Amino acid sequence: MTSIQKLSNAQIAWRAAQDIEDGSYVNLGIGFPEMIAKFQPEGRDVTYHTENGVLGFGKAPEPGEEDWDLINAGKKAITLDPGASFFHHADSFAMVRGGHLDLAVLGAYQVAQNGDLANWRVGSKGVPAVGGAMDLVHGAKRVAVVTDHVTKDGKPKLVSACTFPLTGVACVSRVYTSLAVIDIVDARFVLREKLASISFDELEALTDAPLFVDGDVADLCAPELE
Amino acid sequence: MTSIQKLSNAQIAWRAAQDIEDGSYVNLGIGFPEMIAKFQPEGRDVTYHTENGVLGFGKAPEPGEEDWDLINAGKKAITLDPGASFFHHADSFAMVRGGHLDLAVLGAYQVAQNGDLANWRVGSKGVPAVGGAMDLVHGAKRVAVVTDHVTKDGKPKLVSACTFPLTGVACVSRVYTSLAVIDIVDARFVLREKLASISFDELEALTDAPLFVDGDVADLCAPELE
Amino acid sequence: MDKTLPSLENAIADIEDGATVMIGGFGGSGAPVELIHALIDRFRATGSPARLTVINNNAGNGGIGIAAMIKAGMVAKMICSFPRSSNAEAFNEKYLAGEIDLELVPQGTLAERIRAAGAGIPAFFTPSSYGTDLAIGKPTEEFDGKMYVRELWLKADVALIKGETGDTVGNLTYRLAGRNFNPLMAMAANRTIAQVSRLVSPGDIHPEQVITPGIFVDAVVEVPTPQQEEVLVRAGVVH
Amino acid sequence: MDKTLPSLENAIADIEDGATVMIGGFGGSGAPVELIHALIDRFRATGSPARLTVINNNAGNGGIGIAAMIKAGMVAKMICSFPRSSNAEAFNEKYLAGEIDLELVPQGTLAERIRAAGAGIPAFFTPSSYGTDLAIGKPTEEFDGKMYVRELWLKADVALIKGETGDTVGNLTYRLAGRNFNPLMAMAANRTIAQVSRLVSPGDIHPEQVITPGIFVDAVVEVPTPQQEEVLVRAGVVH
Repeated sequence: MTSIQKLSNAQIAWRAAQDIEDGSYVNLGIGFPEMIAKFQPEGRDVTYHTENGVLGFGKAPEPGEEDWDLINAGKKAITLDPGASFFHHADSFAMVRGGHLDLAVLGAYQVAQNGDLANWRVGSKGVPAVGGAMDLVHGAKRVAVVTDHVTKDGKPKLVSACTFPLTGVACVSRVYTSLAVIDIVDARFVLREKLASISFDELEALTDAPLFVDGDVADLCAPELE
Repeated sequence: MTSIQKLSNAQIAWRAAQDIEDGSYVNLGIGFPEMIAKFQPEGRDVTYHTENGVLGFGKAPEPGEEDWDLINAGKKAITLDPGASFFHHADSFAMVRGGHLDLAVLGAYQVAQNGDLANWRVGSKGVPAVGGAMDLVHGAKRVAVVTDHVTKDGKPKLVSACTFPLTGVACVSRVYTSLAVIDIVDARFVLREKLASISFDELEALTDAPLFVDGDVADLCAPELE
Repeated sequence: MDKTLPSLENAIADIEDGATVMIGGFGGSGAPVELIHALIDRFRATGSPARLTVINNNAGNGGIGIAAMIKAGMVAKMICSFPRSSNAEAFNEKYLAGEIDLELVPQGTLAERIRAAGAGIPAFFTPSSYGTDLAIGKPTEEFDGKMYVRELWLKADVALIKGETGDTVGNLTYRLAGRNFNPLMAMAANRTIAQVSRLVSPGDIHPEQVITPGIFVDAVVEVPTPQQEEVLVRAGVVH
Repeated sequence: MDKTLPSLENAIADIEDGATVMIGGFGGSGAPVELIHALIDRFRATGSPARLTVINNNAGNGGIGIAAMIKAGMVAKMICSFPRSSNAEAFNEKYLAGEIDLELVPQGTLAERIRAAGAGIPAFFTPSSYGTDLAIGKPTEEFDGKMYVRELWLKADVALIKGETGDTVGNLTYRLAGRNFNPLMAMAANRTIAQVSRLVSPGDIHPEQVITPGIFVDAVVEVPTPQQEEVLVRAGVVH
């Protein structure tokens, strides 16, 4: 790994993928989180769930091979792995709310130190759309977030309290950012890993809430990815 | 039809069967009500539902031909008609509570003039068992009862208020008895048909609540049945 | 009990002004495009049915299906979870102009409210939306140390759904992920109208493989080679 | 993610004293007889698991299955809708002697409470039992002019279920009316153990024909020629 200023989205997704456990059932949110599946480590058997009623889907089909009745929640064409199943929307969200998923990974506009998540709208303008996000933050055994550490104009996305409309209350347990891996424990941000190239003070300056340390802080590493 | 003192159970079932409409979905309670299917009039297309997850079952199999994985709620072996389907218990009771059945016919210990039904236990002794009765009395578009008009020791089963534990409140709309056909309208027993051999006063004396007449009272007729 | 109808026009003829209409599908998969277009054609010819409330996960895409209904001006309100799509201009324009109402419902809550209506369950508690703007005004309660929001059933006058194989008594199967909301909506509407790609006789669908039992379906119309909504959108088709 | 286990003994080995155990089946159809008997054998050999709460529609019949569990003295409480059968002496004797507890639940409410547990719904309203002895102490409320009773979810530590075909990742189908409570219990227990009559590879069950998706199943044991409970009862078999 070369010295970098911050991780790319692909690198954040790669890092999140390293924590997906063998044998787990996982839902990856629409957009950025979907990228995590590409980096699933070799030898791990992971079953992916999508809200629109598919369990056990695989890679995207080759261009031209799409069957548009076979899509994921992001309306992207998918393929099936052996052992896949179809079910209706109520059964699909029974899986979500009923505690049957091991992990859900979502994107974020803001994550608060108590685990509150804001990821569905940034204000009261425009057309609101929520999809399955408010369901996914409840029920999955672990809810993680992948996000840039700051907004495009440099404002912290890890905050003391969310200012954008909430998706869920005290629901996030781990955040993978472009600079760090941070757990949420007892309503505090606990730093687990950070890029070697950034100091603790620099990181905290980019975070709108105190960072705590509990044990070792490892170097956040990810391979070069195109 | 010869003059008789009272209808047999088979004749009560026959009378109830005459009112089952073409194209209807029907649940017949365990025991006596199940007999109604035998008398379904020719040319009517009726689909029978049973609580344990079968729609569209037909006659009992020949003795020796039973498959004990294919039973009705009374644990009797059944066969399937073309167009039958299987589903789990929650879907089965969705059909019941959700207003999808046109008719449910149940037995009774007592029916009150306001439509209250008591049919699951006669006191607090012994082993109680409720099954699906408390669900069936809700949701079906019409709930009817088949019953002898009086108990074995001559006490009225159509009462001003039930003394046995209730199965449901104000749920019965028609009662087929061994002596009469009685509707429940605005919390009153309204006589529709009675055996020609019994007078109105005699019938009312065997009923523990006033009988009302609203329009014609027809003769209750049923063929001789063995 | 033959529930087949001879034509799409026939199937949608009784839908009234002001009706609440559930429409199956998730994005383009499982969307009953032909039933929707028959409804639009009737509206264009007669002015009815107007002022509809439409329940779907989305709010239309491109120039066909629900988007075309909205563009035609026959939709007063959408109840959905995600009124955004690749080409959601039809809804966006009406919404931003204040010409269409929106009830936004989390996707799992939308599914469960529809299922509850079909199952005779008037209300239930869900953790989804607790503490958010979408729970404002709704009762909340704690169970086993966690907070939940009470939601009500969601019924409709009519459901338009798309099955793959259907028999004449209304038993249905679905194609791939085209299942989604279709079986739930079939349970929740006073009148459920299914278009099926293949019409068969009772008994031709194995009883263990029926997904929607016929009791939930009122009318079946065969549409042998149905259009796929996503394919139409990508081709830029406008109805 | 191979969920198959080599033996029935192995599958039921971790069930603890005092556990709540859901057991699939309705009467004799769909009852996982071999799993139940393996559990009884373990109890006879080791004294565990004892003091179980068992959830089933019934309370055993004859001298096998749940009736044999009760007779063996390993059941402290039954939660069921209909503890009566042709030969329900095992339960009746213990109940009338005050040696076993009974929670009687209307059949549809039992099914819905189990489904609610699997679906993350802590409470819901049903019309069933309103105004009866079985609603005493439960909150009631009016919706759209009709009265309803609030019921709570019903969870379990373990579910023992019977599938027809199962693959190694836990996808299941069921035989005829043997489906009944089995798919619901699979959703509602911390650990779901399925005996299947035919074990196949992932992909051998068509994805559209899976009834219980593997996510709900933790362990699969093949029992190639399972006994049918009703047949055993009629033959007077005693375990």
